Amino acid sequence: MIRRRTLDVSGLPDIDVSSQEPIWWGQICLCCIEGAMFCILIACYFYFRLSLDMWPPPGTQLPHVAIPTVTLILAIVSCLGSYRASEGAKKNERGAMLRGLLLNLALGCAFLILRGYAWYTLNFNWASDVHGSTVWTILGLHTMDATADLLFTAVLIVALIFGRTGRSMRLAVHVDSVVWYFLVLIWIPLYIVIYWAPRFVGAPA
Amino acid sequence: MTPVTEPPLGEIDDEGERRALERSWRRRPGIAGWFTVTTHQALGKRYIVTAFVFLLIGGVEALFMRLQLARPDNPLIGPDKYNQLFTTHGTTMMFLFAVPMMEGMGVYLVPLMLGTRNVAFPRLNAFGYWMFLFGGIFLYAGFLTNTGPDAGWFAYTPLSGPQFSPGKRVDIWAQMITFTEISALCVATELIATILKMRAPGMSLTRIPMFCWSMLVQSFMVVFAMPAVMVASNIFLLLDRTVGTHFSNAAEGGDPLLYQHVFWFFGHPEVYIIFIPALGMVSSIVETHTRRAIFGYPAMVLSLVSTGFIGFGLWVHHMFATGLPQIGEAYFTAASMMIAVASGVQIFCWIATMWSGRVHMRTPMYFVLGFVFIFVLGGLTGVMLAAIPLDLQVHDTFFVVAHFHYVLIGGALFPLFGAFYHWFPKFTGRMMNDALGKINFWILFVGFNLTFFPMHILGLKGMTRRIYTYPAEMGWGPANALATVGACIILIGGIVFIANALASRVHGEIAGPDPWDGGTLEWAADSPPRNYNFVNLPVATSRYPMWTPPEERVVVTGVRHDRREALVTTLMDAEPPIWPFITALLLGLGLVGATFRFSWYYPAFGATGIGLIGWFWPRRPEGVRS
Amino acid sequence: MTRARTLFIWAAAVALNGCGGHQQSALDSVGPQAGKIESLWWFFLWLLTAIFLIVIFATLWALTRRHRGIEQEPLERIHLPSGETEHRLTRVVAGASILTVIILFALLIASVTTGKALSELGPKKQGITVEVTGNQWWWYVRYLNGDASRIVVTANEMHIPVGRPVMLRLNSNDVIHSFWTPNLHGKRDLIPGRVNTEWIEADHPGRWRGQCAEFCGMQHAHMAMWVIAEPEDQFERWMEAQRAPSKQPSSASELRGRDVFLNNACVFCHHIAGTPAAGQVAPDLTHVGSRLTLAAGTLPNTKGNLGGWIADPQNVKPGNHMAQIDLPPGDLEPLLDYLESLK
Amino acid sequence: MRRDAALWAAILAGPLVWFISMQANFALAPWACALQWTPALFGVSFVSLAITAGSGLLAWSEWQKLGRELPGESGGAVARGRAMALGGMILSAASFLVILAQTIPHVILGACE
Repeated sequence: MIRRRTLDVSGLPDIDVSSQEPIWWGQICLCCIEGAMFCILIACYFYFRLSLDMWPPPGTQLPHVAIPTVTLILAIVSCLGSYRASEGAKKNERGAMLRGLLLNLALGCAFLILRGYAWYTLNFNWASDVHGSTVWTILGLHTMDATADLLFTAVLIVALIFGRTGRSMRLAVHVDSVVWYFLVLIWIPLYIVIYWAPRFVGAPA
Repeated sequence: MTPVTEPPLGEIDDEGERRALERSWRRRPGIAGWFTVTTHQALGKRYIVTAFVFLLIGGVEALFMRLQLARPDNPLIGPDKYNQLFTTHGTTMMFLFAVPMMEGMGVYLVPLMLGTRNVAFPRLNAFGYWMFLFGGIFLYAGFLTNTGPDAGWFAYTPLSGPQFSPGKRVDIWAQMITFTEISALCVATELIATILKMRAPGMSLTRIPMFCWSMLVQSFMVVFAMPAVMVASNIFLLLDRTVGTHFSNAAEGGDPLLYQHVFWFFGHPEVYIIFIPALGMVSSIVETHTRRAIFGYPAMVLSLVSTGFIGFGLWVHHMFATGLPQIGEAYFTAASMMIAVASGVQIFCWIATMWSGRVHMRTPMYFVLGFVFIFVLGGLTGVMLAAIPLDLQVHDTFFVVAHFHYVLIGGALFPLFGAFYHWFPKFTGRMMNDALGKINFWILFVGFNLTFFPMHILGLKGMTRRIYTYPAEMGWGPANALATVGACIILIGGIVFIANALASRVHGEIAGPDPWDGGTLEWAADSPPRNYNFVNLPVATSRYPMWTPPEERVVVTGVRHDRREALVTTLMDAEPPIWPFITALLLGLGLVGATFRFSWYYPAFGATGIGLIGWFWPRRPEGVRS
Repeated sequence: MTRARTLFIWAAAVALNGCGGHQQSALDSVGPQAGKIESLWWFFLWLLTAIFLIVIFATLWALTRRHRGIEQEPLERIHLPSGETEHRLTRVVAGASILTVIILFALLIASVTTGKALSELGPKKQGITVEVTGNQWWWYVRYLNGDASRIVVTANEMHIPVGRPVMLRLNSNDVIHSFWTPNLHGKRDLIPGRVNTEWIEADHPGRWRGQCAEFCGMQHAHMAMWVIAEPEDQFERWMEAQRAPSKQPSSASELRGRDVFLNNACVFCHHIAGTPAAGQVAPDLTHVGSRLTLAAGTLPNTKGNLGGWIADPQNVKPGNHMAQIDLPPGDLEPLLDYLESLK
Repeated sequence: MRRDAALWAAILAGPLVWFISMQANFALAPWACALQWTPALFGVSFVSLAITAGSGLLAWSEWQKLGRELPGESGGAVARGRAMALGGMILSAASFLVILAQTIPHVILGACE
């Protein structure tokens, strides 16, 4: 036994489902990393565009706007699911978490399927020219991220169904929603770059 | 976390808590223990030792290059091997030595300095280490099978493109970058979360040690700089090479210059990523060995932060000869000169600290003084390089080789050696031999200047970089011979260091927790620290908790001992997990495969997903719906 | 300390004296461009050396125990000197920082002003335009002219008239190279898909060596070029000589050498004006005998070296793209005679 | 809350404005040459100088309100505010200096040199 001046912290909660958690900060860092990558790709898109006279290069159809716009709306609506899930996680309501995640997953999958269709109808590919390379890379990278996050959402749903509702589980649901907001948010400028930029800054100089 | 004004006196069952902590923080026995370690001291040490091995390998490569250049028309090493040597040397030193070494020091020291038990994400930490190790092995597997990269450590397109570098050499380089980037990003993420969220109670950001500030700034730089090299090496270069995109193909609208922009948007901050932690180490050494609080703490922090920002606005000074508009280039001259102010402020503050302190001239201080000498010289040649007209002459010559070795060896390696001598007692529990340390310093200092100072003049006299030989009539022979002699002296210095470290590890004087009477919290832990660092987490009552009188120090109670727990977060691993290793292995295999065939990315990501599910799957039902 | 310093000074002295000739040196400028850069260099060097010495002196001074006032003052509770000392140091550090800013602004202005002066040097006077194209690992040189028949093509060697600005149009056929003749000017990259320009000018006659400065692959080390500055009339004579088609063989051996050349793979890559050889991927050999060096500055242009180069190019310059041709024993000698005759 | 927002703005404005102005000028340089119109470059610089000066003043006024004292090393809201205000002032000043240095090329060089 030794006597020291002490600060007793046993009254603090184990886990706080909020932005106080390190894992939340970790996810923010992850979003910064991905965001920096997309920003660089956007900068590269315009760098290429400004160094060429024709954009998109001859023979390339402008990408259609209709379906991508629908997918964008779907993505934004799917954030509602994420939001309900994370609110449910904060309040520790299993049903709200499950319903929110399912909504997120369903709309997210619809988003990916429609995107896949729009992607399929492009008349250029990554090896056509530098416009194709850039657009396919942006699409590919974002799709990869979105797929990964939806897979994670699916795993969370399975875990919830199996009755895992501990505090770290709730934290995972909360953090999952943060990543999904980011992916939807970053998709807005990417959508504008891919589908609208060639219309506004794409006319032959 | 509000500061504690009058904490009550409490009874602490020291022995009981120690036993409980030993039990919950023990490592798994045997081989499994080796693959499942997630404590930051063990991983930090692994980073440091592995990076040191790569330093030795890179150094031997440098020695071979020096031997080849020792005399004109030397037939020792042909151009093919020489090109592989300098590319691998640069790549090793930047990606496999300097960055991982700094991160290893951060992983080891930051939780100790902050007064916590581990980093925020212990498994991510383990995963990062394995990725780094696999990346290094991958590069050297290539090098030893004569598939070492040979397009320079920055692999400019189109030389590194599919047309002019057929074969797998450049692919290995590009994918090796992916490994080390992932590793660096893992460490940066966990250090940011650790520093922002896991400080000891009472430790406001205005109280964290300078080294933690430097790691925080460095980590943010990693987060924003490393994605650029991912774009450059993994997207531009590797996709151009493997699936035929056209990012660098001028014929299809691509542009080889964009690769340079993106690469240097990473590449210049990279220099600061290496250099900023070294500044933190210098501050730690100076304040401890001058016996006074560092002078100008706010000024030093703000100059670190400024350096972190301005570091992103310098990249074009690597491209002054590419023919960009002069006015555009001049902005980068201006920024490159202004960043010198930030470094200047730090140097002035250290000198002021020494001036008003009680300097104890032990080995770490020798290395700090060597750092000041070499780094100031390198910084001033950096100012010369920032001037476009001067850069046009000396760019891509041995002048630049001299400059960046002065900056990187002077600015990072000397502080690092100082840091080894300073924290060796913490790492091992024993002191390093001080007399031998001073001899070690003088050998390295003389050898270094003998090697690199003549290169300034060689560059001005026309010797370009990356040439494997030169004709006798150029008259560069004597200075090159001198540089080679210097390189051999550096080798002797390295041997002295290793001998000192190995001997001191076994026979060195027992250090005790606080051999230097340091002020920061790492000296409160045992030497070497236990897996849980502190029996009772400390409370920071000032910037130098260890310099406050013992009766005023405060400790935390009420943290659970029966599982791995730290303040602010529950560390999630009940049992040390194997998943980080498995995930790294699967992802690593996938990435290696993807250098041969793009489709390997699909199973790579699939397997990684499975690994991550295993990693994050909640262990047991921790509670039911309320 | 003293021993180390003696060693250091000795090393610096050896380095200064033993660091090479003046035919490829940024510190022996022979043109206005390099001259301006050199002046800027000395300005930077002296100023920054002074700063370096002051910093080192201040550091060593801090270590000596001469400043007793501070030394005897006790360190307070958390190891801080008295407020007065801190105050004094703050003033010194702030002053030094402000001085640093001022010096750096001065250096910035000096640097940008020199840059402006450099860009104004070329265009004022009547100049000539030379196109330099980088190849792995040799230089293609073409003197542009409005009259296509008066264009001159050569390789790895450039003649320029003294006192007249020369505009270089720099381009590359494969990877990025960089053109650097330090006595005349700083370097400029040759980038595929773009044209960079640079003005050079020589003040007096002489020969200066230049070298590729951007790593360009296996034989980056052997990609040199000579710039030969001549008085105007001599330069014009050289141009006229270069415009002429190749010299006709004047002996039996040279005649046979020409046949050897034309009947072997040489013609796929090399061009000799006045013969059917019209290859475009390797140096033009119309006047190869008049050049100083072979294989882009690798060897002096002697008959022996030429023989060695043709017989086994991979030995002289490993990795280069010149095809090895196995000539019957009797063929090499006439071929060398012929090529050496192409003055 | 309002003070926090002001202090964060003061800290981040300088570096961000500097970075944006630098990229904008760098991207504008070829256009300024093609159109022979350098005022665009000056315009970007002056606006960014004004913003950084403003953020510096904002930090200074917050610092005034917090009692014009240097932040010590103690914790607490006031000390934190002082530290942030000091950071805002210094970072704004540093950004101002860098932007000022980057304006020098506009003065000396034409857009096409």
